[in-house]
Amino acid sequence: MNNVKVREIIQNNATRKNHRLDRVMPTFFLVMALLSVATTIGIVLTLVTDASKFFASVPLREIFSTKLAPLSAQPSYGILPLLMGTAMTTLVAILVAVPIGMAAAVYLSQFASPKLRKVLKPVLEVLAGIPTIVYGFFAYSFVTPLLMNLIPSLEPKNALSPGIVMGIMIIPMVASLSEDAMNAVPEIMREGAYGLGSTKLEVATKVVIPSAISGILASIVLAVSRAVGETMIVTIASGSTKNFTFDITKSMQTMTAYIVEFTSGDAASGTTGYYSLYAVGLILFLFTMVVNLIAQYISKKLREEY
Amino acid sequence: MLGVENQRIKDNRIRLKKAKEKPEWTISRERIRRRIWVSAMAKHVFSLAVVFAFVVLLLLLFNVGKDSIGWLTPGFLTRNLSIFPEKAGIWGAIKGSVYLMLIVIPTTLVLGVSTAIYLEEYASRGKVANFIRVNISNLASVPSVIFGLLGLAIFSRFLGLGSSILAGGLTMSLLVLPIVVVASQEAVRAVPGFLRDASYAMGADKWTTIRKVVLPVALPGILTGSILAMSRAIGETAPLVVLGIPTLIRKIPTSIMDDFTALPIQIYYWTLDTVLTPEYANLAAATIVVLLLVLFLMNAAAIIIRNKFQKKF
Amino acid sequence: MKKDREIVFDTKGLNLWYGDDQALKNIDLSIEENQVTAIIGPSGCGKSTYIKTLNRMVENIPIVKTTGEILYHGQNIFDKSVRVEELRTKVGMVFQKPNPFPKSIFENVVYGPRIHGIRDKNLLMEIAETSLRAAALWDEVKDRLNDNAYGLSGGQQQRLCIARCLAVQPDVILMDEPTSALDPIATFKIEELIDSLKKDYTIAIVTHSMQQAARISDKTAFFLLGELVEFDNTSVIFSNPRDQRTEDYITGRFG
Amino acid sequence: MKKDREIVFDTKGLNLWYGDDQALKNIDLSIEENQVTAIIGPSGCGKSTYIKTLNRMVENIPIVKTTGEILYHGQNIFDKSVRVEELRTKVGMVFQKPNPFPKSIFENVVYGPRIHGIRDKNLLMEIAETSLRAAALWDEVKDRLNDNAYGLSGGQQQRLCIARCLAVQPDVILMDEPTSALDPIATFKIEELIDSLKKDYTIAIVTHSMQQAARISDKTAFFLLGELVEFDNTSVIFSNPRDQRTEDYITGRFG
Amino acid sequence: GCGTTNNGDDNGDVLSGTVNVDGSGTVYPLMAHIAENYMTDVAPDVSVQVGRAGSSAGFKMFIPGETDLSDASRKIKDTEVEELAAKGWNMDEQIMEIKLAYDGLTMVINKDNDWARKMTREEVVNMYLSGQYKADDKVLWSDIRPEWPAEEIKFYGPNENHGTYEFFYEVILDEQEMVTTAKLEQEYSTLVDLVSKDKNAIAFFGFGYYVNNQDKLQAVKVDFGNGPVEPGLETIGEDLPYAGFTRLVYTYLNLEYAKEKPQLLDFAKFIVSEDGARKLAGDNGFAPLPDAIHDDYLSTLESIQ
Ligand SMILES: Nc1ncnc2c1ncn2[C@@H]1O[C@H](COP(=O)(O)OP(=O)(O)OP(=O)(O)O)[C@@H](O)[C@H]1O
Ligand SMILES: Nc1ncnc2c1ncn2[C@@H]1O[C@H](COP(=O)(O)OP(=O)(O)OP(=O)(O)O)[C@@H](O)[C@H]1O
Ligand SMILES: [Mg+2]
Ligand SMILES: [Mg+2]
Ligand SMILES: O=P([O-])([O-])[O-]
Repeated sequence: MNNVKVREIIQNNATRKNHRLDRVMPTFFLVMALLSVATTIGIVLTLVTDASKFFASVPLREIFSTKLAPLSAQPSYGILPLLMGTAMTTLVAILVAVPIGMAAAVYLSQFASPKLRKVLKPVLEVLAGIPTIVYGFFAYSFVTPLLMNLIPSLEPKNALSPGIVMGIMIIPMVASLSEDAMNAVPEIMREGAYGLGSTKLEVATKVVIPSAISGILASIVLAVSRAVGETMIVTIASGSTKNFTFDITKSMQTMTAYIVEFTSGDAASGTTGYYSLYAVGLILFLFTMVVNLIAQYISKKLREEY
Repeated sequence: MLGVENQRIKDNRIRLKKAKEKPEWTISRERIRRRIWVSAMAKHVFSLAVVFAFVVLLLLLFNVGKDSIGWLTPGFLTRNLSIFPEKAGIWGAIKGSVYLMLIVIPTTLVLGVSTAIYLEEYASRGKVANFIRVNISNLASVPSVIFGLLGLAIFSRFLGLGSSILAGGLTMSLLVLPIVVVASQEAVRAVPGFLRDASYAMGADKWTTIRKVVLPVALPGILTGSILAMSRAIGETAPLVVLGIPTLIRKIPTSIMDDFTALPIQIYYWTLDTVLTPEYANLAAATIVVLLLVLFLMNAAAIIIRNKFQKKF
Repeated sequence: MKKDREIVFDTKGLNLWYGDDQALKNIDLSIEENQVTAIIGPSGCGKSTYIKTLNRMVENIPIVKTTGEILYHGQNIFDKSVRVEELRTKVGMVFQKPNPFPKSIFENVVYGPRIHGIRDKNLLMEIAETSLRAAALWDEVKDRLNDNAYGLSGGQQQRLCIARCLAVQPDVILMDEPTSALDPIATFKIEELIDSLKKDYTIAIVTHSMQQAARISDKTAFFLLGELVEFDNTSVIFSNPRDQRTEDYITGRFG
Repeated sequence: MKKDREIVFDTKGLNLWYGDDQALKNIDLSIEENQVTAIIGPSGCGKSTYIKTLNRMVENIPIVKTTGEILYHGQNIFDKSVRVEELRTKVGMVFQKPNPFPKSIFENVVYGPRIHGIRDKNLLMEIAETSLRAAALWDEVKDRLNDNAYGLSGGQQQRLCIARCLAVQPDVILMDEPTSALDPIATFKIEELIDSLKKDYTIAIVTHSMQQAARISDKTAFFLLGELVEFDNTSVIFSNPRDQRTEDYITGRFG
Repeated sequence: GCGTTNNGDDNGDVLSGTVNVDGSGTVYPLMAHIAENYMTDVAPDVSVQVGRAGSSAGFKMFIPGETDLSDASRKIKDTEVEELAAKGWNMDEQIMEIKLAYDGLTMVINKDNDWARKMTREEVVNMYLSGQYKADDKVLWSDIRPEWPAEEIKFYGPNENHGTYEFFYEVILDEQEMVTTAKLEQEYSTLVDLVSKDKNAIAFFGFGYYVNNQDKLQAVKVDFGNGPVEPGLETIGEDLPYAGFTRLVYTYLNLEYAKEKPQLLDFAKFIVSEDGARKLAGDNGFAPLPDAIHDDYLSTLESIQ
């Protein structure tokens, strides 16, 4: 047959082929990868340049004050109200998400049959896929009115309702990451506990959770970072009052909501107010970055454990 | 032979120090029963957590669904925006969202898949790769509103793109890029080494192997991850608000340089403007239903792709 | 050996399926008090499955189905009235790979007593000491009871698991290849330990090593493809087996 | 067998390290044209490593270092001027586990011709048929060339891999335990195939089964701990080995 | 938005391109209505984009040319005129001030509030003045009239982005400091919500936001000396009973841009035409201006080629 011919064509082509693309592609992919990374650099550069203008023009004592009134005739740029608003909504969210998320994780990993788990997990994850604007609408049009019936002193804009809804939003995250950590506990460890006559609950609380604790902590840390960065729910449901208070029934503004309020109101460049956006953004960025690094460190330690 | 073995053990038998008396305690059956009961109760209590999540989900859907009844008409989908609730439609917002995706999809796919291939195929170890990897994972946790600020400073103002579709699309692309990178990395990593070996052994060079073997096999995984990333992008609001999308915009966009509105933006403004016109709440709810349906379809597509192409090698 | 010992476990017509695959076929086997019963057979023949059925650990795998009965001191362990937690307290288990909890040595040993509601520090300490002594580990760890158990060597970890098992004063100890992950010296220590434990406990041990079975057991059961081929005194099995397959196996002709 | 055949691969003083572990020690071995050369030896002795060195696949593992030379038709394959892609086109390889691409049967066979620039549909079809025939698979698959290759049985998959390898008309075929994942019938077919291929190709085959080596090979090389202990005609190796270690191995005294 | 790009093409009758409007939230409903009618009835190919960042925020974008028209619920300030001049725009020659309609500043309280339905102008001013009743500004209703409940008043209002705030602060309070307990919000929706859900709340904003929410709020009848007056389309305006709290709302146009952008000029003409502000004012809670004023504007605009 054509064997000889085919061999000739192929050998000729193989000899002649210069593999130019093969030599170019690594560079192309590296450039693309570096472009992706350029985003981080872009973020850092924009935040730092504009934030530095803010820090240059506002005294530190004012920044760490409780009075935030960027628009008034005598503007004041105290960041504490925003930190408080962020802290309070996040705290509420964590108080909702951690117990419920953990309970769901324990249920899924210890009690639910594999079949049930296969059904439940994706449905739980639906909650994580709902856009935050929808949660915002839900908080504003459903949860707040509901809560106002229970707590008469609740203001129509408050830190409680968005906190709760934010907590609901991050339940799947806590549940799924914690469950992964629990499933990573070797079966043989569980068997050891069962072999001593432990109940399922005892296996969960005395062996599985303590062994998976770093993974669980990592999930909580990531949940905190998520809650701190969440924007639309708080923008819609917690108002824009720059309150410095521990009272979660009151309206408060978070760092993220401040950014949204300010850009939708007055984003004219060149003013101290405009730069204050980037200062708040920088703080937010640094915070989530540090938190993420902590989570990575913790879960890396987890991987080393067994 | 056997006897000898046993003898050896007997000779070497360790003399246990005569333990003191056996410690005095007994196992109470009553207590065992109680422990079992507690565990069974705990199961129910913990299952409530899952039930709670379900209830919330249903409440949310019910709440939105009930408000949208009567408003979610074919006309609502095809009409243009209007300040009059009866006349308002979301055609412009739908088109805006679609245009947005038309920018996000190619940019994230090219950047994301390339980055993943670089990390997995060319530089799995090494400082540069590690730096990129840490970076990507950090980027994934940056709040979306920060991407809005980035877009505002760089795309809107520095490059002068204003609040155009291009500016919004690029901002959104950066936001979901980490998701695409991570999903693609996983997909590429899941391609078994023996397939690569088979290709190399045929005299294929690396790029040919990637193009003809690795990418086709990884494609379902990449697609699944990308669809999930797109469904994130389609629902994101904060970055667009920060870019300064105008409140009332009736012109249907025709090019990527046009100003635009998108589904989530419309939900946001209508929610705020319930004060001007109470029926805006119904418009917001109807838009949410549309958005959720789109997301549902996208997720279903992702699941179908994943199941259909799940290969066992 | 012919004296009438009490029968601790009496297995009657036991069948077990993983889904549709039958892993145990009509097993009849009785385990006697204060004896070491060895279970041998080639890989996959159902040794682990059988021993895990005795404390119903096998039920943790959802697809498992069983028929037949296992009488534990005359009581069928599959009875509704039997609670696995209680059964497992009386029937302790030691696994192939040492599996201490990631806690201190002390906490490992007193895990069982603790879940049974013992809070008294002194009593716990006493239990820990007795159990560790009985597991021939006391001298090696008495000065570092609060160290993490994972700091111990493999052989020490395995003895710790035995001590942990002894701490709840079980009646029977099941062991699934307890020395297969250990070096010869650690293995020797465990074997010595098993010999010393049998005056107080009934022991069933799965082993891959025929030498080990010959050295330490009183009775030996030979499994093949889910069936119990032969069960007799160890000396009989190794010197004068009745079944050809047993002979083929112990002379190394397969497996 | 004593005629002067051309030497296809001439290995001279080959050493190979994985990091600091030396896996091949000073190997001298020549593979002759149109012969089946079998490589045998206990697990971990370096058989796979050696055969993968012949088409430089071993270099895909970054930590590998080599010294010495391998002449392929007189040309040192480690020379800078040699491109691995070209070498591998001439020196095909079949792996232990069948590894077809998740594509159609047809696309699997024409993968090589395609990447080497053949586009003509008719020619590709012709190549596919010739190769599948040569691999004794044509009759079984000719009606379902567009079905996914993973629908084939293990033995068919392996023959498909051989066909894929034949499609680029290589000069040498390297096989690394090509039948170890297959049942006896599939194994027999592959062995027949190898026998029929050797008139056109030079074949080097790694095998765990001494019987297989004896059945199909002309020459046999026995490796031990990275060394080439003995290399001779297969008949000599199996009937009258010179080295005591070879004898011990083929009589089953170790390994 | 990027207002100065996208010039419509001059050839042909069909206008296209974009017009960017931003500024007052009070004016927003009116301007949005005008824009929608313009796009539906007059020039379907023109895209008029209306924002509502607030009057002050609007000027900050108008001055550097980021917007074409700047709505305001107060007159442009001297400082803003100076900033325009610094950019080369002379207020008298290049910037056209268009008065759109009259708005009545409305004090709103909760529906359940059955005591403060009528107040005098002095009472309204005094209650909002810092230090008037209490050093810490925690004012009780009973501080104003002893027979009113001894519960703390919750003061609300739009924030400093808004012309309404500045009108209240500069004109009503005569630039005296406002109670520090007042909470100022960006979104009018928030204010409506806050007041509708709190018995002790009081807020101020344009009449338009009140008419649209009469079911949730009630307006305080203010006594300017001749008995309590309810704000309404018949009472708002110069020389009318609610004149005390009446103000003009404006939009500002840069004529230089209008010369370059035919669609902008055309839209501006539409605003002051018979189909524009004067027709739509009432629907949106504004009192229309006398026709003559808008006819004047129209002829000015028509004189631009
Ligand atoms: N979890 C499981 N699910 C399904 N089948 C199982 C499972 N565990 C064991 N089997 C099957 O049951 C049979 C007996 O397994 P078992 O583990 O009891 O064997 P073994 O004698 O202990 O073997 P080894 O010596 O390798 O430990 C085997 O065929 C095995 O494949
Ligand atoms: N990728 C690798 N990295 C490090 N060491 C390796 C690697 N692959 C093989 N080795 C080592 O090189 C030696 C030879 O391995 P090789 O796979 O060539 O043995 P083999 O004879 O093919 O064995 P088998 O019959 O089990 O396939 C072994 O000691 C092995 O541990
Ligand atoms: Mg086993
Ligand atoms: Mg090998
Ligand atoms: O939004 P304002 O009308 O108050 O500027």
